Amino acid sequence: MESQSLQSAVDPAIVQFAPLDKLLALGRANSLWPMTFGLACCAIEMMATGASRFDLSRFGAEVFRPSPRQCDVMIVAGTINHKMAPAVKTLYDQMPEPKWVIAMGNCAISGGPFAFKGQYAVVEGADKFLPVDVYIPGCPPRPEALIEGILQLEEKLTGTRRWPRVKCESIV
Amino acid sequence: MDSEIIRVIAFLVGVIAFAALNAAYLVWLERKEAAHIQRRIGPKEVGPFGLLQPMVDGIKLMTKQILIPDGVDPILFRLAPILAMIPAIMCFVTIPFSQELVARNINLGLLMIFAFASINVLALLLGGWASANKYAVISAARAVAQNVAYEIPMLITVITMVMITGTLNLNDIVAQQPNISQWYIFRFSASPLMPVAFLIFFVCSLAETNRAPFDLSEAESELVAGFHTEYSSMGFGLFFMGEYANIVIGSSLAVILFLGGWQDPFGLFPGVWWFLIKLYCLIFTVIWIRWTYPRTQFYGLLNLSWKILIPISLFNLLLTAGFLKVF
Amino acid sequence: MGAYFKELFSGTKSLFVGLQITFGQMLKPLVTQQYPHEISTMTPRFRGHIELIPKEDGTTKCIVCGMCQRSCPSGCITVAGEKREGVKGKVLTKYRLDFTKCSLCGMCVESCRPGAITFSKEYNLASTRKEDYTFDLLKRLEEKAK
Amino acid sequence: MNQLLTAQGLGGVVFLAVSAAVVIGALIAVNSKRLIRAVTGLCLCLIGVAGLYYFLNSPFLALMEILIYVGAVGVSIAFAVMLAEPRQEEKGTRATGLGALFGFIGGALLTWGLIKAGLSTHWQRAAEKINDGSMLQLGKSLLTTYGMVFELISLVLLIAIIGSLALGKRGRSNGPGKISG
Amino acid sequence: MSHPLPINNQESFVLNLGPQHPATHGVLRVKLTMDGEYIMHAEPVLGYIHRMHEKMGENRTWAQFMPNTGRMDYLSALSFNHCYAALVEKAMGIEVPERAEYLRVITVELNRISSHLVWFGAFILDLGGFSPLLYAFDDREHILDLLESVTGSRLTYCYFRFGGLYNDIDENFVDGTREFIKTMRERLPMYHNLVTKNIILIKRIKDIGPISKETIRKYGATGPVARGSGIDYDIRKNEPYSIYPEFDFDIPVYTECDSMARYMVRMDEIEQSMRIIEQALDKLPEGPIMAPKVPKILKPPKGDYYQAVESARGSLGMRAVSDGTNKAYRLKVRSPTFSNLSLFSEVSEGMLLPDALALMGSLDLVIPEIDR
Amino acid sequence: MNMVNGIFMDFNKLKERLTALALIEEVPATPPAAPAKGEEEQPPAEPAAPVSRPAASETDYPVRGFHLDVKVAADSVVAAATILDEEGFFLEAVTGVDWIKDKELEVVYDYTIWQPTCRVVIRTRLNREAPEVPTISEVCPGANWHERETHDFFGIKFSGHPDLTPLLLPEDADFHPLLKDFQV
Repeated sequence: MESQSLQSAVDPAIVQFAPLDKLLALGRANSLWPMTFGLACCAIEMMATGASRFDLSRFGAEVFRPSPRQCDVMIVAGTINHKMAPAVKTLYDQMPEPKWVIAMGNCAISGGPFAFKGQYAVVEGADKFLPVDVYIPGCPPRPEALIEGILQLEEKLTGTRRWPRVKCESIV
Repeated sequence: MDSEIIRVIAFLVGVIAFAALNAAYLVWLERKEAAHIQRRIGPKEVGPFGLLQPMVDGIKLMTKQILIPDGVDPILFRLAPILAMIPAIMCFVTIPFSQELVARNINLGLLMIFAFASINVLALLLGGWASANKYAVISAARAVAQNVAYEIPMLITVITMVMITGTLNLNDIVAQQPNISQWYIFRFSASPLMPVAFLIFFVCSLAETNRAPFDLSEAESELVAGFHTEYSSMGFGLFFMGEYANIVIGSSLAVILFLGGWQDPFGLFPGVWWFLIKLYCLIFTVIWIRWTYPRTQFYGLLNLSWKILIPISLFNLLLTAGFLKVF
Repeated sequence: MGAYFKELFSGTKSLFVGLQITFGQMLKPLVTQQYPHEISTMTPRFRGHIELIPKEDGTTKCIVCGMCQRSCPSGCITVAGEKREGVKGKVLTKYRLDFTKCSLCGMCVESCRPGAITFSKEYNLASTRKEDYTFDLLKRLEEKAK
Repeated sequence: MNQLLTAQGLGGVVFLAVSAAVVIGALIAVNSKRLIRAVTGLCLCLIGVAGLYYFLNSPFLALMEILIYVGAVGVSIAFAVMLAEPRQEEKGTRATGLGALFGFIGGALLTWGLIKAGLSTHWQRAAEKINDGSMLQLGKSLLTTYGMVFELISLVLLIAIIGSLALGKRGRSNGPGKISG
Repeated sequence: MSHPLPINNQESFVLNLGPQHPATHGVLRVKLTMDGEYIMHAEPVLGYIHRMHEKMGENRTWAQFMPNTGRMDYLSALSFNHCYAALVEKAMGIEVPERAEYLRVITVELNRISSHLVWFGAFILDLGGFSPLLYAFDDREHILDLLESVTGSRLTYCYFRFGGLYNDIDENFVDGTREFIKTMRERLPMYHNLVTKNIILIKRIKDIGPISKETIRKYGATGPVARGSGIDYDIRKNEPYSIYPEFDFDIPVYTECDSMARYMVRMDEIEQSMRIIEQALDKLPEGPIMAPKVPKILKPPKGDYYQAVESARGSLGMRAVSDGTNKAYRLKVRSPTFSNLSLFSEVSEGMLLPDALALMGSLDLVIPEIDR
Repeated sequence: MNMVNGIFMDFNKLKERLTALALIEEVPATPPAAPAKGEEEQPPAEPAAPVSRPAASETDYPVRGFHLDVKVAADSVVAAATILDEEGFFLEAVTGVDWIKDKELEVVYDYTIWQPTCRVVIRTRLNREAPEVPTISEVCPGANWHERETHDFFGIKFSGHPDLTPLLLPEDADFHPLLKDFQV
């Protein structure tokens, strides 16, 4: 589902230049402009990630564009309900290729605590109607996790990880 | 081949390259400066000090899909970004970076800049209109009203300056201010209100270039992204480059008219670096202002123009005329 | 007329004060914590996903009472155990946590009488696969013991 | 080839381009179905005219043409059209019958007159330099020799302003929108 | 090609603000009927983040609903925690130990400050200023650090329990809070110099969006919105709960009714909250943080219960109908912003778009709390 | 008088006025809503309920959280709202409760006032099959949204309401999720 969406709208070049492709991937990976698009609680953490303490801009990803036409990555930060889902889908469709989706927080991954049997309002996960590239669990995830998600996306694009991996301290 | 043609072509290439690179690195400067004002680091991971960030952004923007949404006017939609860029480049032609470093030193330089700068608003207008997007249309309407309102005090101030300098040739104007005491901003013998005139000119150039706090046409919280809401990829990129080029032109004019252009403040080593230093100091201020103030309200903006800037600049004009006659 | 000039003056002054403040902020030290390079330690109370606490020998304290499963508002915990010969009580065979439904409320940790579970300090989870967040805590525990 | 690469040769190419801009712009302005495109065509035409002035060694006039006609008149017309755009479908239908006849005759007469005038004029090189761009000269000639022209330009501007006001007013006075701001 | 602008015979056009729009602080949609930039009619459309909290209140046990309360108003989650805990305690007749009450007040007031800081930043962002947002977030990070060290979460707290608290504070909390108050007191004048006294801001919000006392009452608006219109109404004083009567603090009231007044009320409330916290820290008693005997399975006696608290946005009420089982029969949340926003339609009529957005910003919207 | 310690002078007056409203409903013989709504056939089934609880009762504020609990007939809610509005009260919330066992829906109006602490609850019960109650949004415009929300959740029809389209649910929603027999 993911790879298909990635390839769908941008035709592969007739002649492929590996170094050029690499440069291109590097360019895209380091210039992920997210959409100013917050749904619920996680949006506040998304703002906090952009704020001074965590500073998403170090990775060139702080350019929150309000118009979907100028965005590269959609950070679905919060619960999507049935009323909102068509709007989210429209926003996604309005983004130009290549585009990526990050599902931030448990609600965007699976409906989170709101996904119970017999519920009537919540879409159980953004991947029900969007091709999600990176999942960031948490309720809400810490800003570090969002940064980690962006780095994961960059890793996915370039195939290599330029930054050290952070190991969490063990509880034992 | 004619050496004149080589010169013109060289300058054309040079000017375009300067405009593009300049826009790219002004974005970098803007992001870095904003970050430091907000006590962040800003772009850092891509290249040393994030210096490759604009390149990377450029690569990305150029390879993004160009979306022409349904319902837009396809011709005007494509035309507008180009129209935003060309006049800006034309304006560069006559700006004297130093005594020699000027593509064409024409006698009507000042007039030429204003003539081409006035086309710029047409680009916003057409872009906004062609987008078939309500936000874009409102934004375009705002941009025009704002431009018209601020053209007046700006031109009055410029007329005052022309009265004092007696020429429209930018290089001549610079030549008249060889050291700091003769910079027009401090030329109190011409009019005691010269610093105020500079301030008016600066404020107007902010408004003309739609910069904060007058960025009503790009008011993010009201109009999403303003007239370029529907533009993706390089369409958006060109608008952006045009905007930054306009900032450079506005600031250059301020430097040339008031701050002695490429002249050394001490009258010793005139040269292009002085021009650039002064220019980037002004641009730094422009960015600094953007990250300090909230946006003005529309009628606040018009009030500022009609109630404050125009009366004062008119007064200054009369005062200058009087001074010229008396002394 | 006096008010006009007064406002003009005070307004201009306020603008310059604003510039002065932002410039002052620019000179102050940065507050950014550069995440992948600098790591902050989580507070002891930090709530990551839950984790089984090992005893000294690396086995779990869980007695398979199922209290955590019952108290969980979102039903993200599945516990299974079996009777084994020679062991008192039940033995944990499966402790499945569907972290994507968790709201980190702490009801499970609170209700666990033997104190077998606690919050982990994993604060930076991110993956390209959703399945990564359905943890088998027992397996994790065993892997850690190795 | 080499001919083209001299200043003269390049100038010729630019001249052709400018003339083409005038003609194409005019055609767009007349024939476009959408008003806003017509305005764009008009602006293109005016820029071309400015270019022609430049070739006639009148840079001042050329720049003034751009500043006033494109920058001010063009923008205000475009603005007015935007504010109160009659839909493009509403563009007047083609004139028929008597109107078409008169139009045709008028057009033919005009063309004939222009050709005639062009053929009978004794063309000479444009003056090398009317003034050197100094403000003193300019001011003097504007207020003496060209005083009338100067006033006429302001009249054009006035008409443009009134026109946009009229367009804008008509667009807004029909409906109920009575809101005091 | 359908063009958005009106044609001759049709004056107004409809502008859809949202559901994704930078100014709506989330997923509110406002259908604006506009004449040029004047708003003829504004109709907020809600429900884009409706998350069935009231339904979940009915099919979860009393205790299991607690995490939901932290997610309705994610900016002042502890107020919701407090309201719900107090409601069930009232129904069950549980006495909360004094230390727990003090800690509740301290954490709630810290949360109120952080909420106001986010509002402050977001409001200035609405008005086009960006840096104050980040300064506010900077200060807020300190609060979040403090609260995280106590509650374990940064945003959606689930800290209060029926009869007390999840856990006690750690040793650094008291000093850290005092330290924070000290720095915050130094920062506030900076905010005022940078923002409040700024002529552009004054021009933007002074006399903008006046809400009369009568409108406030007719629409049931509360909180800083009401207090900006000269109404001295604060649940903490008017209907004291918890241990608020023991503290000496003022309710800031401004009578100008405009956006500036609402702005000033919130800015002053930051100071008042700090006063409360200081007093509470001084008086903080030792003792248990949980009531001694709280039944494992809660079954409040049959009947209706109502509890109101003052959240950062106004009077927050919860009404529980118990049928004597371990689940609520009906749980109604009266969220303050719901009422506060309902007056937007009336007040915004005839305003310019940017002014209406300034008004909307001054109402301090948190959309999940409206939609629940 | 454990709850209103002498601050609110008009409390008794208010109680009287509201009781006057409530009493009408307590008389079982009076068909309350008959003239206005033709299809409301519940008066014969009604008499059993009101006897058991007093119509306007003072409640124990520290336990319940409100002072006055008034039960009125469906068509008296506007009158009650008018009285409370005159006294300076404002509407806090409107909500419903589904008493599925009694085959009734209850609408609850919460009122409170700024200055003296006093919370008044007005409640009315409706037939579950055809729940209809007059709107009070004329008296308190703030009730508009509250009533729309209650309509969303319970399907209670507020007659005279200007716009009962779903507020919190999707625009085309035709279900009422807070009814006890609601199923997806």
